[in-house]
Amino acid sequence: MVLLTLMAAITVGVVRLRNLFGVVILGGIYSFLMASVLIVLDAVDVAMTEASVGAGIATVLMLTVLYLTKSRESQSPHTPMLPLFVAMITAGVLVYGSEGLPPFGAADNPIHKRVAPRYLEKSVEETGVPNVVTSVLASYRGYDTLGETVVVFTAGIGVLLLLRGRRRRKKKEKPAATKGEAAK
Amino acid sequence: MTLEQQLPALQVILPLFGALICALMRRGSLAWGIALGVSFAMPVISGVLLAEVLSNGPISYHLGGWAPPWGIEYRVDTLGAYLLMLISAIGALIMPYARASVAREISADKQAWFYTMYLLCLTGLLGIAITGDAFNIFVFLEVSSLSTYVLIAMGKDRRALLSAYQYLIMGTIGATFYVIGIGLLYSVTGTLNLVDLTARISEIGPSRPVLAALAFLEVGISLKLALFPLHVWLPNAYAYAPSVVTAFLAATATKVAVYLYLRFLFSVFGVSVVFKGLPVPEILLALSIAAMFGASLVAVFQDNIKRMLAYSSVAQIGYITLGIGLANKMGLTGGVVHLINHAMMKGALFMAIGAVVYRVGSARLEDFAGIGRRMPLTMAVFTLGGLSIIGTPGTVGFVSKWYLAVGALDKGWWWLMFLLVASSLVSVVYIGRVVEVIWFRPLLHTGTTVREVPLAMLVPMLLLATATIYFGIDTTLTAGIAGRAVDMLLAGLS
Amino acid sequence: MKLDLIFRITTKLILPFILMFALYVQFHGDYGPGGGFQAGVITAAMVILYAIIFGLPAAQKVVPARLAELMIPLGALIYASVGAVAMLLGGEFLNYSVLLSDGPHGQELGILLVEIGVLVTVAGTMTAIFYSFAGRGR
Amino acid sequence: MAVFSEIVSHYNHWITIFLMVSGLYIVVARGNMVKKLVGLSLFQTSVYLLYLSPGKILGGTPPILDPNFAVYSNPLPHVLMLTAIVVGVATLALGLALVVRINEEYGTIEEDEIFPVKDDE
Repeated sequence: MVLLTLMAAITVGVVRLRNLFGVVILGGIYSFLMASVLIVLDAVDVAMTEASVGAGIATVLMLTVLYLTKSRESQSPHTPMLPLFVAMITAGVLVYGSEGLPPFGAADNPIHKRVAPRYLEKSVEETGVPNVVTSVLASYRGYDTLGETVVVFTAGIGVLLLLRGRRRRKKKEKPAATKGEAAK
Repeated sequence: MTLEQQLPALQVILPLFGALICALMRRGSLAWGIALGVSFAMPVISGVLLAEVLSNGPISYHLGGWAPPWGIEYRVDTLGAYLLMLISAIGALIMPYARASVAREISADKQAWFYTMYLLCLTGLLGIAITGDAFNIFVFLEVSSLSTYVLIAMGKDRRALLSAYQYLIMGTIGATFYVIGIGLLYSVTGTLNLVDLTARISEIGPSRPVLAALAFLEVGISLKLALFPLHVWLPNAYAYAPSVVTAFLAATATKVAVYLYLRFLFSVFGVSVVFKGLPVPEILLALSIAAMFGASLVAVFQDNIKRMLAYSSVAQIGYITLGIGLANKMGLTGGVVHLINHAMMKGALFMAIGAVVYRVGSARLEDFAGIGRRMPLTMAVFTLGGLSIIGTPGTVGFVSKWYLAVGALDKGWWWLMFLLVASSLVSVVYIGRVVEVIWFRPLLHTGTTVREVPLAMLVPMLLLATATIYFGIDTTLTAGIAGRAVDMLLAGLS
Repeated sequence: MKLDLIFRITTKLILPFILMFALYVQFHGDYGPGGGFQAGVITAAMVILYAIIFGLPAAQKVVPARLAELMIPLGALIYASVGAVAMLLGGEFLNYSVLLSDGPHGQELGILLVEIGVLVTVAGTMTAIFYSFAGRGR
Repeated sequence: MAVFSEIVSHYNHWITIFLMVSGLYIVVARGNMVKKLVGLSLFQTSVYLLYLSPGKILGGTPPILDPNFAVYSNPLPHVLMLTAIVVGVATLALGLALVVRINEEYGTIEEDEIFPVKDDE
């Protein structure tokens, strides 16, 4: 609960802060807090991934991009009426929907009754893997994971495709200068 | 298992392998060869699947050998097979056309990866149409979306980057809304398989989480669908993307979103939940009519023809959602048949524009002056496609509008029929403006380079144009299958 | 400068441990938390750390950009090929049970192979993405 | 215990909703492209809580089978969210690449400064 409150506080910080550098760092802290919450929720695999991706890779990439661009956000001249309206509607629907959700933590919620028991009961017998998350990930829903790998592949090739081109010729002319500078 | 039983998996796996191998290629022409081979294999597979489904009912394929709802299921039914056929046919027609156009618009060192992205997009779209698992839809939605962002950003104009960014933001919001909707459904039902979900939701009935999930899914998919007023990303994206990409996306991407819409509204939530007691049809009708008029009127004032056609697409999507909103046999058939009809005519139109861009290097109206004299066949294709957009009898556009009009009359809504005619009149204005310029203005570009495009580009266009006429007269194939798909969708309403 | 030296030596000391940790996460994923994706990210993080401390050219000498680019499709190809082999052996796509005569062992083998595929793609992608951002210069 | 879990369940939902909505708000309201992407990942991250909170069983352990434990939390949401994280970071990387290119072409990453720029072919 403390963690959740801290996360909410950080979100407020992200909304208010105009220094993008600070925003990105707050984002990293947010990810770590999220990872801790996830451990409390028993999702250790997800927590590990969130810590390494959200607080690690994503933050590094963001900082690199800020280095390439600029680190202050300018004051927006719009009044935020429309966005507020959109946000309020979304919140309304969510509150409306979440009222009818099953209670937190009870073992007899439908979510635990329908599909999941089979994984927990049969994982070792059918796949020989005691970490059920791994067996579901790689075998029962292995096709989703293939899709996920393809998403990563798409993003990888996509980024390379976008950041290639005109600059590359420049790099060839004086490779040492551009590369060295960026690595600082 | 026999080869025939493996076909549902092959439908998606083949383009995926194609994409992976293309990524290892250095030379664009080699990658194009692979893409061409894969694209030609696709309609064969989906043709067999369609025939199978029509004669023997839905096909189910258990990925990884795990039975649903534990594993992921591929499920091909009439609607799905119909859509697979549409996507793969368009894909096969575009590939021969792509080579010359891509060579002109994309620099040589990027071509191999361009085809990788194209095949990934194809994989994603086919994957959405075939899968029977709600979360798997999200994964493939992202495969197709991410590759689409990259494809759009490949456009020459620097505004292509901006439109890709805009689409990325909107598309991701849409996808996240979709995930939220699925999450809500999952927490009350405990399953992700679409068939299983359908059964569970009809047990639970319209409880609050289910209704909230419906709202999230609908808004999320509407973003992808470019349903008015969530269409703002579409005109820019289509206008600045490379010509091949525009033609492919215009013909397929929004159609897949419509498919999802149909799937969730009619199958998963069930007609009884959605169309009885909720204002869903009213909202859809109002938005559709707004799209038909609003977007058409904006189209009239565009000087970039690609952009004009993009606005026209938003209007045409309005016709499709109008059919969904009518939710009776004739209206819905009109909407579903318009999926394929619109794909044919927009494909032909954007390919014709791409051909002009290939020769002239611009899609601005003034550059089209008198071009009909130099590129008579291409412009004939454009004119035919335009006539079809207007809904001239004898073209596919007429067929769709006929069904929609009858659907409106079945409900006793005379005014809606008048609105249909009136919106067609608006499209007469914007199509007419271009047709006047290309045939009756004096030639602007007098250089000798402006002539008919290579045969490989011309033939696919002519085929599509012929199809718009053929299926405008003989509707047994398109409307017949659409009718059967609609029977399946409406099964719960009576 | 002195701080710099400390950084460099610490990094050198720490790198083998990061690699070992990545491998542990990769292969211990069956019994504890972890798997191909996490291990891939950790491996990429190692390269990124090296690049930050020693400079991009030095990192690219150890892990050439071309290698990273090659790894991107390679991993996914491994994954999809496992599925295709299962198909050739008469099972459904990605049905690992047909890989070996004994079903559960086939599953274990399949899971091992696809996790390696995930590792290769993820490590390659993250490294390549970092290279192309960092190599962009101002 | 009942009262406690009641509070927890609501608190969970409220925070999730708050995070989600503020993420969405940042995306829609802010003109800075990097900040929009930060907002987008906040928005995506908050979805994890939506999936994982219902998956938790009070008194359960992580779903790694062991003869010493009997009650495990639901593994399926974990798998789904792993996929979602991957998709999120992939989208983020692509978005950042676009931002870098836009910055090079236009010299700014503020939407308000870009949209007035008219460039007709």
